[in-house]
Amino acid sequence: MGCACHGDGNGSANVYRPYLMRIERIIDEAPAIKTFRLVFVHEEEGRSFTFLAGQFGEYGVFGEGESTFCIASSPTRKGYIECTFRQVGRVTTALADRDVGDVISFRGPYGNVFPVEQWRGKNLVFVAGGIALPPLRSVIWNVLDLRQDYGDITIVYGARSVADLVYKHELEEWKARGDVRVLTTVDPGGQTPDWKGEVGFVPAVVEKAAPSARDAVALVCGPPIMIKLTLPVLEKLGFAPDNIYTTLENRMKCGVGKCGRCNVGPYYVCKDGPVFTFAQLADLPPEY
Amino acid sequence: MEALRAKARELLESRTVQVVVGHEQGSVPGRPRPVFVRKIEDVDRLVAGEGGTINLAVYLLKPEVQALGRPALVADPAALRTVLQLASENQIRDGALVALALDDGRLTELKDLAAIEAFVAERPAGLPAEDQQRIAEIEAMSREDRWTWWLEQFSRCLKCYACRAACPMCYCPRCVVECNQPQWVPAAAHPRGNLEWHLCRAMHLAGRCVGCGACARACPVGIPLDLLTQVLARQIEADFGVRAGTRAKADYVLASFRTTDKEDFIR
Amino acid sequence: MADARTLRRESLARWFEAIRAAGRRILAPRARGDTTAFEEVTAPSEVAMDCVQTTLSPKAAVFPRCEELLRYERQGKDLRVTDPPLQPPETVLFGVRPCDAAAMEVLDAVFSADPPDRFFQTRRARTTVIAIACTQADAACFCTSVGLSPGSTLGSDILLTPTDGAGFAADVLTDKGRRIVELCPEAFGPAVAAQERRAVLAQVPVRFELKGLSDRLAALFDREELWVDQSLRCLGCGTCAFVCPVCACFDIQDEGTGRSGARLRCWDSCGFSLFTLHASGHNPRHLQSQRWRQRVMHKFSYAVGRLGRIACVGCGRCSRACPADMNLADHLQALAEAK
Amino acid sequence: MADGFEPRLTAFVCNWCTYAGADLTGTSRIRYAPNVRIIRFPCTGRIDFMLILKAFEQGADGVIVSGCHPGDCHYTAGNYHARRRWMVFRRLLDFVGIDVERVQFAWVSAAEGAKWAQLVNEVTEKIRALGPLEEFRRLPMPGVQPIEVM
Repeated sequence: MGCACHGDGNGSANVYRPYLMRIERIIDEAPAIKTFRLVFVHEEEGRSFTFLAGQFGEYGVFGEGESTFCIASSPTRKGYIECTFRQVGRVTTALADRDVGDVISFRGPYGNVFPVEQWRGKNLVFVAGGIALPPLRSVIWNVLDLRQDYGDITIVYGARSVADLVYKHELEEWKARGDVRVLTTVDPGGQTPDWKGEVGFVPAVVEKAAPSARDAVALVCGPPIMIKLTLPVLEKLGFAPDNIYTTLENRMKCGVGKCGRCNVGPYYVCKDGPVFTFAQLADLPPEY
Repeated sequence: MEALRAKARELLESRTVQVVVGHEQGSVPGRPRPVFVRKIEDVDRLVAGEGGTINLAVYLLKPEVQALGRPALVADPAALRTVLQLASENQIRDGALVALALDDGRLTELKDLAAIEAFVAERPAGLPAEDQQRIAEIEAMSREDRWTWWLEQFSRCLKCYACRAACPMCYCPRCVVECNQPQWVPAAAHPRGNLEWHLCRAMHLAGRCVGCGACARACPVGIPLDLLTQVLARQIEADFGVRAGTRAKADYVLASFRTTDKEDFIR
Repeated sequence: MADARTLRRESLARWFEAIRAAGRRILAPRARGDTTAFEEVTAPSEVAMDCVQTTLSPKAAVFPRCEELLRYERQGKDLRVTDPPLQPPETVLFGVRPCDAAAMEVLDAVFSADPPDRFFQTRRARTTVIAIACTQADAACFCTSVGLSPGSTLGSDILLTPTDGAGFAADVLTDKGRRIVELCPEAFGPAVAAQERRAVLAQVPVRFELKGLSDRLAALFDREELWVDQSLRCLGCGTCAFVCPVCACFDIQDEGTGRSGARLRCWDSCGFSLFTLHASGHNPRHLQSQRWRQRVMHKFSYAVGRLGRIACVGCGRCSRACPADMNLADHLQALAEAK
Repeated sequence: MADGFEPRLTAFVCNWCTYAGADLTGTSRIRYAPNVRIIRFPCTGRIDFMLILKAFEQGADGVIVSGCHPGDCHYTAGNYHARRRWMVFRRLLDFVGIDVERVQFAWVSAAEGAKWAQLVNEVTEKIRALGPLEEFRRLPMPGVQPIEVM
């Protein structure tokens, strides 16, 4: 984080000092869910800022606090970062009140990454539920921007109802491409008359899609119940636990492995995670 | 002590209760600590409660203790007053517990709230002389000195909330200090945040505090918190003729009124 | 490297004056009612020399209960964020017990790990630890069970060991310590024979077997009834974490108006339910027994992997201050021996 | 007190009586001290005691809390509850050494425009005599005074 307003000469930089980010674009994804596109107020910070898919940050409104979301944009897209959040608490309510042009605070990038580099040449299966698509979306655009380096890509994404689907336009964009297999679904009863996608829970749609596990990696993010029911399906298809990745959602404050909040078993999710394989999660206490 | 252990054994054997909440020998001699006796052979761990710092009634609303089943509560007069106040706030149903009143060595089994009410009525709990003395000393100070004195006390507060944890009347599932929309009471432990926390706590206990003193005994930095609630308890009794923990059926004093309430400061 | 000397008790006052004259504040155990805490003192007479252990630990000198991480100010559309003035005074912590001195090392490991925490490091660099070996201990002490002792030097810049003659054997252990000694060299004399010191140190019985404890605890993780039983009387306050010299968990809270304010760091405790409560209402540790298990596992099992040592120095403060007498040594002994 | 000190007052008033009374003061062209900032509540029963502390914290030197006379409450009993709350809270403020003269409780009906003006004027002069609420100002305020508590 090298820039004038970060280190002030006497010793190490203030790790709690955020970047100032201006909101360039706001998209209302779904009821109470928004996506911000953020650009650096200080350009030189933007130029030297780098991150990788899977990393997260602490987004804040001064006077209200900070909140933890992943960086939802792909590292291949320069000059901005995006985040998607649901308005549930004090900070997200304050964020949701912001307008284009307002300045918010951002600390990051924190945490480890999806090993996208090592997956070159492999087939990728993305399974997401509800508002858990953002962490995977960062990986999806990352691989789609380098499409030729990767094998088959399957995306299974579901939400409670059509209105709850996030990144609706991008889902259409992905479907329109010939080189990606996209199955979107809504829970039974969540469909609208002109809904052309699947109807059913995500685990069932994954079973129906039955992506081959040969030389493939799966990424699964969603509510605990969806994960609990999707894992057996993937394992039946031949995916080994150390080949199924996810990101953990823990309450966080510092994001730099000091405040103790995200300590689960031997790991600090903000430093050793949030990306874990299900093999790693197996020996973690069920405290996330 | 034998009477208590015998009664506990009898209640457990007859399955009248599933757990006896009492005191056992602690790691520091003369300071017994809470114990939850469920097995007959553990009955002999029960000792008298003198020197204990905890009001055992605080465990009546703790989920893990409620999960153990119907309790017998070894109770000193303060704990009995707490049971009545909790009952008057609909937190305890009649018959939800058996009270084993221990008062200077004598054991009395109180099977229902009416029995507890009668027992408490025979032991009117005046403010201990030592507390009256401390309150008098503070009230004798000038206003500025009182402010300086209390602010020095509050500035030592760590916001560890031991006062809230030890108080049987502080049973809100989510306390006001844990709500942040709005952040009504500052979370930080600076003097202003501590002042507002302790004033808010005292007001939320007005007319509800039974004067067991557990909050002051639990405070690691020794702030005399019980004085705040006791001053209000005395004022409420003088103004509204109501004292907490005396009846199982009573209105919350700040949610009821008399058209004839007298005051001398409203223009 | 330690250079051994003696320090006569009556020259303490002169040493204090020299330290204060050099612009350093002295924090030492000071009695206040029946609690003791590290507060500024001007002379040795104000120091509660005979207290076994202070109620509050000296960690506040390097990790205050509340401090500003940054300030913000809004004029119209633009926003100015500044670092708060971080000018902690040079501080001498006098009368620290060896367990608290060792605790400083654990705090170092947490806060100086990458990325280093500038606030802690600035204060730590300006803090000199002068420990006094323990000649008496009480039932709550268990430093010998965690690899320390009433006379250990870990984390101290100077260790004073009371000798039966009216003075101390002074081991000057670091340059920092030497600089403080040199402020008043005439207060010190030549070294005294080593064996004379050991006789004076307190006897602290070992309460549980440390070797293999962290694996043992990991194996007991799923024994729900064990953890529930142990924590039935725990009320869920933050006293144990706030009096602990090693607990470094903190909360970040913003305070102020839309126009100006600060982002504050405040002490926090894994004993509170809010510690892990998600905005969605999900709480991975919603029961007090789970939080008690986290406190034990974090300090005695997880910390071994992260910091290379357990995150407890056996000072016994949590047991002394706990309203419900949750005695950590008793509980660990029970866990170490659990079938 | 310090010359040129203009006390800042906050008034928590109930909508049905005192707010209407203050409105009547205006429509009757009665001038009164402009030091008061009026905040409207549905009823005095809704005025939380913490609001008074928050007012002091945000820079008020004095607080006026006023509503319907007992018996006139639009919600029948709001002011009766408020009266008990004020009696207890005032005792607490006094015990911890906050100057209760800086908090003035009153009943002002919708017809008492003159009483409202007189009330505000008198309280303003009383607070001017008492001076600014230094005690609260010195408490650490984030971003204003350094907050470092050992």
